[in-house]
Amino acid sequence: MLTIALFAVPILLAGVIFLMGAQNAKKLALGAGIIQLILSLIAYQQLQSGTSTLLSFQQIWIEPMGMSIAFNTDGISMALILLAGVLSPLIIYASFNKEFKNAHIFYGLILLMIGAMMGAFVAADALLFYVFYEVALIPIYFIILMWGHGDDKVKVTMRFFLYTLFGSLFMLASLIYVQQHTAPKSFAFDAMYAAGRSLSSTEQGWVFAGIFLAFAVKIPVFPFHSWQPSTYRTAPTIGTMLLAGIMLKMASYGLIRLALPMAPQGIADHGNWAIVLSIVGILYASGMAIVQKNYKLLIAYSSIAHLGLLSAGILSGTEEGIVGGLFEMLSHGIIAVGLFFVVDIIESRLGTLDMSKMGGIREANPLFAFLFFVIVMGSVALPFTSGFVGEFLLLQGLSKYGMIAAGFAGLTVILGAVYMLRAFQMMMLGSQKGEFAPLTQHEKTVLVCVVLLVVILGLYPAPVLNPANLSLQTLFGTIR
Amino acid sequence: MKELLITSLLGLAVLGLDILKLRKLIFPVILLALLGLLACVGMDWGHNENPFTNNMLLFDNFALGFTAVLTLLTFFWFLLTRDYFATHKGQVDMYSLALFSLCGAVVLTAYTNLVMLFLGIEILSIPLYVLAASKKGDEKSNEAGFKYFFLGSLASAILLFGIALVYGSTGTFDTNVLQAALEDLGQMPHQMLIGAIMIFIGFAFKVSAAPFHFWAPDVYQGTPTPITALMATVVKGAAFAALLRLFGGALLPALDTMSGVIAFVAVLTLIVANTIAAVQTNSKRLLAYSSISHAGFMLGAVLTANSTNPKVMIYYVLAYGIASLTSFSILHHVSQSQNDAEEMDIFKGLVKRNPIMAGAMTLSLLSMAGIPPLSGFLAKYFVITDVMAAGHTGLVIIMILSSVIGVYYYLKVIVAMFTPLENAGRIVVSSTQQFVLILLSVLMIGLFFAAGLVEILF
Amino acid sequence: MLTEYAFWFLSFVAVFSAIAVLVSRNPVHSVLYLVVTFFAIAGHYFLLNAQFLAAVHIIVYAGAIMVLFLYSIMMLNLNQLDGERKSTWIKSAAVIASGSLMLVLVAVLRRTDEMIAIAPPTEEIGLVEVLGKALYRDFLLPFELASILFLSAMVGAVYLSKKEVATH
Amino acid sequence: MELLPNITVDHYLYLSVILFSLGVFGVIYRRNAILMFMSLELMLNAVNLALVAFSKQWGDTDGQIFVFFIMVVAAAEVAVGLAILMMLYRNMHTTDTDVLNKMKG
Amino acid sequence: MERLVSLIPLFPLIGFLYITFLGKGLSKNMIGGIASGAIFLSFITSIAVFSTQLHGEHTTIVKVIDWITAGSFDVDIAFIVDPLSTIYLLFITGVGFLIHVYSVGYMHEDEGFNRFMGYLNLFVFFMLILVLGDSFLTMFVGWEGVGVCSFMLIGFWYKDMKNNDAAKKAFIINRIGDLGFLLGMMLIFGWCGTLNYNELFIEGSAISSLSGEMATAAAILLFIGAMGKSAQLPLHTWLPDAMAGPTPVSALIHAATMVTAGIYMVARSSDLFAVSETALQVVTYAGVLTALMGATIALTQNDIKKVLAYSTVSQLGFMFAALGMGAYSIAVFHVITHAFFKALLFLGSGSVIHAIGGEQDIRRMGGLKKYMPVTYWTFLIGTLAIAGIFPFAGFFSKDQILAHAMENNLPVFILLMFASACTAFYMFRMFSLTFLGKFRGTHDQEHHLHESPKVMTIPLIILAIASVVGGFMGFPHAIGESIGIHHWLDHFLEGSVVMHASHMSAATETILALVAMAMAIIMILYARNVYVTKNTRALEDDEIESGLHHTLVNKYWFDEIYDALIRRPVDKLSIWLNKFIENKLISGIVDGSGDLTRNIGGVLRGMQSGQLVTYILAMIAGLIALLALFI
Repeated sequence: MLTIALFAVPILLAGVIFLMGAQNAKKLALGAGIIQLILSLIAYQQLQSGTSTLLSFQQIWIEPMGMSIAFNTDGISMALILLAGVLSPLIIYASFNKEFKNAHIFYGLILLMIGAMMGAFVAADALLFYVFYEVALIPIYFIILMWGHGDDKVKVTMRFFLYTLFGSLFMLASLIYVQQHTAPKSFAFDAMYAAGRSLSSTEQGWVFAGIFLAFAVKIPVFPFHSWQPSTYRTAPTIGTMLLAGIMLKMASYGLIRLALPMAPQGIADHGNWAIVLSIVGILYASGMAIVQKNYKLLIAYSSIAHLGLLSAGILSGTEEGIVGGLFEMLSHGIIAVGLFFVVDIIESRLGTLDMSKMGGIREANPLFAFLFFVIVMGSVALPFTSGFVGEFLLLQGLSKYGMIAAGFAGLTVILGAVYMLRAFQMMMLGSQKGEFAPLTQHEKTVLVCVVLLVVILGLYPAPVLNPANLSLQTLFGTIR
Repeated sequence: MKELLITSLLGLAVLGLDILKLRKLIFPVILLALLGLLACVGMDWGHNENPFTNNMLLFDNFALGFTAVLTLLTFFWFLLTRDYFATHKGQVDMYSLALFSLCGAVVLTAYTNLVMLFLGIEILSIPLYVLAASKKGDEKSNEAGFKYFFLGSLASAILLFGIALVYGSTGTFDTNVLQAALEDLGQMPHQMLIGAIMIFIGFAFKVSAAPFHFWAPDVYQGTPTPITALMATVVKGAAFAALLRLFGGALLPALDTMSGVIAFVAVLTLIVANTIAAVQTNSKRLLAYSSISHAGFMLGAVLTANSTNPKVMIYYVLAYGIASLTSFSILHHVSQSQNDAEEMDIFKGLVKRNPIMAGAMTLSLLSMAGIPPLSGFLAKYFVITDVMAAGHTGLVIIMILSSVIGVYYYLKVIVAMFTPLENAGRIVVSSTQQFVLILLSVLMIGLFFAAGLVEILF
Repeated sequence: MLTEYAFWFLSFVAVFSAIAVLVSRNPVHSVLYLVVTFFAIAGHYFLLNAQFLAAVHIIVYAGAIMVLFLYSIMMLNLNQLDGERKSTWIKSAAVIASGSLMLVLVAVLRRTDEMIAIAPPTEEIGLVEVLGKALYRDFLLPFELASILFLSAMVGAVYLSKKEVATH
Repeated sequence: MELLPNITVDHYLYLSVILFSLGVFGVIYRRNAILMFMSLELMLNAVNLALVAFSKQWGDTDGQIFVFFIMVVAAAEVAVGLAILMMLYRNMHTTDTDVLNKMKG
Repeated sequence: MERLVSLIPLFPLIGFLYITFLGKGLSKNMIGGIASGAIFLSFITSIAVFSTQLHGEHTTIVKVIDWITAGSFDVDIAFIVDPLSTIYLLFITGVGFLIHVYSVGYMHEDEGFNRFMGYLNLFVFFMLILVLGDSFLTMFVGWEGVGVCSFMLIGFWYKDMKNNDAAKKAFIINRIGDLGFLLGMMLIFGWCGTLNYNELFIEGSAISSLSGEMATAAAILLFIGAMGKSAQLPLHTWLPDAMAGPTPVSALIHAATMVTAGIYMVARSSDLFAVSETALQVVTYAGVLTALMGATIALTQNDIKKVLAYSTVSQLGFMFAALGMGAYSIAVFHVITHAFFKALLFLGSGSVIHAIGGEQDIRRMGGLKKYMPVTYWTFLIGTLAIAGIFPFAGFFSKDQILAHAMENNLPVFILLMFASACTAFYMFRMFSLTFLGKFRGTHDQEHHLHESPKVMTIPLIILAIASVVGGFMGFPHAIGESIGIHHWLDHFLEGSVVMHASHMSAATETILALVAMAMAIIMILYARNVYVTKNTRALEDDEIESGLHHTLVNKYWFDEIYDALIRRPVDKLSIWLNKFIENKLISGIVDGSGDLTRNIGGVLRGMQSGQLVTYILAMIAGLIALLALFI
């Protein structure tokens, strides 16, 4: 039941906010976010205590079609639940410096999206996962469409929606294909895993191709990324945070949940192209990030680079890679929120994101520069920041797949430093160019939270890693 | 049998009430009778009886299921078009024609004899030819009526030729006898196959599958929007029910031979409808092409009629019907508020002008686009599952691609609705209308979760 | 022997007058040729022992429908056709389409060799009595339904033909 | 199988095909709505002829009954069709179908 | 007792946190006191820990927290206490403390004083983690940590973009090395299943499952890491630029401690390197070439700190050459003595710069002897130590490297001798130009010349003393035998690193020492002759004519070559990719598919002509087509 509450509560609260009107929408939404956090923590506590009756739920939906309503929370979901639980209130709070028109709709949509994403994380049924995966797309589409900026926002949102939908339909096709080999018909993960593995290697390869196409678009992996920079640029920053922080993690989570256990042989025999694409993506996106002048675009491309590593590490199929992937999702989510919040802060003060027009902010606002610096360091995977734990494990996992692959992927260590430091330098250092208003209390809170999370998770990742390890043992147990 | 009686007598009753100057009673009587019809369906459920019909009709679950769905759609159609017909001079004629048409639809769901099939199609169509042309002073409506009538008759002729060939190779019109004869024979006579193809083409016209779809955009556009809503839902649903009943039953052997042809027609339909819809600027035509594209999907369900029962089709007709009714009726109101313009721009600012309409429209478009958690998603999902099981991979891929294109043009309308517009007046509709729209929206979501019901019933 | 000649004669008349219907410049001529065609077809019905049907055919088609056509032509003042000038591509398309349709139909129907066991042919089927029994017993339901069809056609035709009256 | 001496059902079928194709020709070739109607009637008659022949072949009355219904429907169709045509003529003052292109694309 | 070891990094961490978050209202002296005090406490604790090791305690592992667990991968944050780490602890905290104290004086007037002291503490924290970590991964934590501190301190005066560029360059080049380190670690973990020193080298010998080429690969990858951090060819270019930071930073990070992390790493994994001859060769030659290159460039540099920087590069090369020849303990010995005298020299130069108002060009100095006696004398000691004059510390360590080289690899020996000769020359060139002769700066500067305050000079004096006596750790037989300690460090480190065998007789050793020292003295005298007696002027930049001189002044054009070979191609490629692949090809395909759909739609739409006849034709055509399929 608790599992149900994880996604049902935000959806219900979204309804409440829709009905309450714009008056107190902000505060209500924050309250909902905090409830979400508390629920996530309770779920975590439940998982740790081992009394998992609250954590799974099973109800037949359409039996002959093998569709059921099944939810389960395990260590793998937990990483993502924590991510969403922590980031939800943070992201909502991060939006407090702005007034949005029709605030109740805005925040309602956000909660709706959070609920859908939570649903995807706890689904124990492949079709249900797909449903939540798609549902999450709708609110963010409207958020970007209605509160985004830029002349081409209609075109950009359209491309975003169509592209991701295009990919996910192929995933649906793959899922249906696998489901047809279950007996009795079932979309439950376990049945799907068994059915997937009973397929021949070539079939598995195709199943994987379909699923990967969906996730490659959403993660995004080169060359399926072209929707992403423009979408990030167009979206209101809070939307970008939701996208980069939580939503796109559904795809990498799906890679672990669906692709790996369902088509292990296919990935091993015919999945090399996916790893190659992921790695090429790291280098390519880094190159793109190096030449960007707009800070937000730079962050967008840097995201692609990091997520390329994420995808490659997970696809290596090693435990280090997968656990690292899970942790990196958490870490990248938090860091992305931090980096995009910086966008918001700067944009609200300078009115531009062109880095060549910035500079000297550190002199004007040392605290801001310091906090930003820690987040940047998290992004370049400095040890004792969360970024390091994830990226190291990913590389470690990838190295078991192949040292050459790890070598190329590892170039992100260098290139990441190149573009992130360049950005930091252009924006923060040098002599002061103009006024830069001090951080408001609210901005300070958000940034400090992000920084604390980055550092604490970097120092002590065990609470996330341990349950993930345990569940992964079980998952791999069923696979082998 | 009760179902057929109710619908036909209801048509007469409407005319009678008019003569008796009891106009005020007409609307409630229709609604009550339709509800009664639904109740009858409930009573007859599972009985499989055909008394008094001399093997002409069989109200089995297939027939009752489709009858219920079509009746339900008609019920909502009456509610949604109340405002339009309330001021219409030919209200009574229109209502009785629509009910006669429903009568034909009921026949089409239950026929067990090709004579009934033919009569059903004509009873379904002839009132609609009139309804399409019912805006007498409007050249577009005239043109629509004429095109619909003429091409419909042509299709009927082809259908008839097909029936003649089928009769020629077996000597019977009774589908049960036909089926038994085919089973005895163990193979399909060639002449009968040709007949089957021509019958299929007759249906392909009715359901507007390419390349027999050309009438649809023009007719949908020219016809008064409330009538279009009826055409796109009840008529199409009935035609598919009839097609499925024939090709999933008596002509099942032909289906195996023809599956390539049907898949090809489905692919062509999907490509034509979606690509043209992608370049439409007229919202009514856009919905027409969208309707054609759904025919492509439903053909997929026909294709696999041998491996499944009608629940996929029933669910599709219901899900698509609800969404389509909603969107056409909203289009009608929006268009009416802007001097009957039909360009996409009329939807601008709808979210401010009437949020309930905007919400219902968004849901219905998304449902038609196949986005979960709306019933349209499951409908498409069921079809794709079956088509894939039948091994038509190419069709699956085209279906996926066309879904994507579909989302593109549905989103164009949605974008328009959410584009702010200066000085836009509110669109006021009666609270009943609003209530029905909300009800339909709830159904769109509810049917997604209650899809199991369809399973339980069949 | 006689019937064979009759078949060929009637067929020739039917096809010839049908062509005449299609190519006549004057619509009235077309109507008249069509009547001829119908008579030829009625003749076929006689040959095929469908005497009652032949009679009905003449009454309905030649008597009712064609009169209706003629009446329309008169009313619409179409007795000489203005500008029935089809572009050549339509002309050739018509020829090609109908020609190939005919060829294809003939081609596909040539293979109708395997026939299902034949019931002994009776001469009785065309008689009024037999037909009447079938129509009012076996086909009672469709017969009744036909009335619905007529009713709807009537309502529709009346509605469409009604002049819009300003006062209501 | 011979329906008449030396005349098989195929003869009638081919005759029916020819008449049907001629109807198709007329439908395409003529652009006056009334003449197109007439071509359509020709097609229906072709079907009728085939049905009657089949009826004779099978010794079954059902085929003739079907023809009867086709006539019924044809009559109804003509009634509605001509009503629509009249209305069209009232509005457009022509029965030329080439002018019917208000809607396209 | 070993439990205390956790406190050692804790003090500087607390210092850093306190200064950063609570230090706002405190006076500068107070901040200085806290920062220095934290390091001093670490130093005291280190001595305590050291003494346990001195009394023969075994290697001890002290676990702090669980860190990363994933599948079979399991690494904790834990500290290792063994001779190698304790000896490093001692000089890091010791020298670190002195430099902290010095900084209080040096940075007193700077507005970023608090920040500076905080960073320094943080740096020491990470350096201690680096040294104390019980696994490669923990070392990597410190490794990266010091890198960031180095970045922050090089770019300490962030308003000047040149400093920031230098900082960025340092960080990025270090990152190149770090990638090697990472990959090396991964290779080791992949084959051995662990990254703990204890399991790899000390108690277990998991490293032995890494054989042949894999061992070579792992060793070389690790060494790439060391190259980055310790500024070895070809990753050395950042270190001279790093002089943009405040002088105490140069002393602490870029001379005494951080840059020797590479030596620590190689020494730590001596068991691995010992397996692979090829890897050792690579290390040797990288070291020798670096030593030569650094020494030759230093000959022509005119920035006092740049000279010292290249000198550092060169000395690090000496150390690596020693490592490559298997003399791990000697390398560590040189690290320690180098820490003393190089820190001394940097601090001395800082004192000079401080006095002369920020001027760093030795062509604008001269005759400072009379203004700054303490600095002069201590600087002289440092110079003599680095030049390898008996009995200063540098003499012993450098001499042992040379001796070992002579024993093992004659070409290397000759090259190192040459580098050593250069060292003596450039150091005295600088010394002479700075302290001797007449002052060449402006009057204004001359007017303000003054000796530095006590807080700066006292560390100088202490370091000078250490530079004098530091050699005791590695007295050779010839000297040591008489006083009872010879090769003390070798014996002490025996448990931690692989030992080299020396077969050299005491006599040969003595002769070698004498030759080397004689050469050094000759070079010193020659330098004195050129720059004091003859009073030759160092050439201004635009007066340079000879090609060789040009090459040296421009540091063998390394920066330019890298620019042309790596940076610009990467930039160009990225711009090209952005322009054509990203914005044309990929977007083109994505948007193109949409356009294609619409184009198809447009064409098909044309068929929907509105004409009834086309519709009929289409229907008939469809009919014909479907029927034709079944002929």
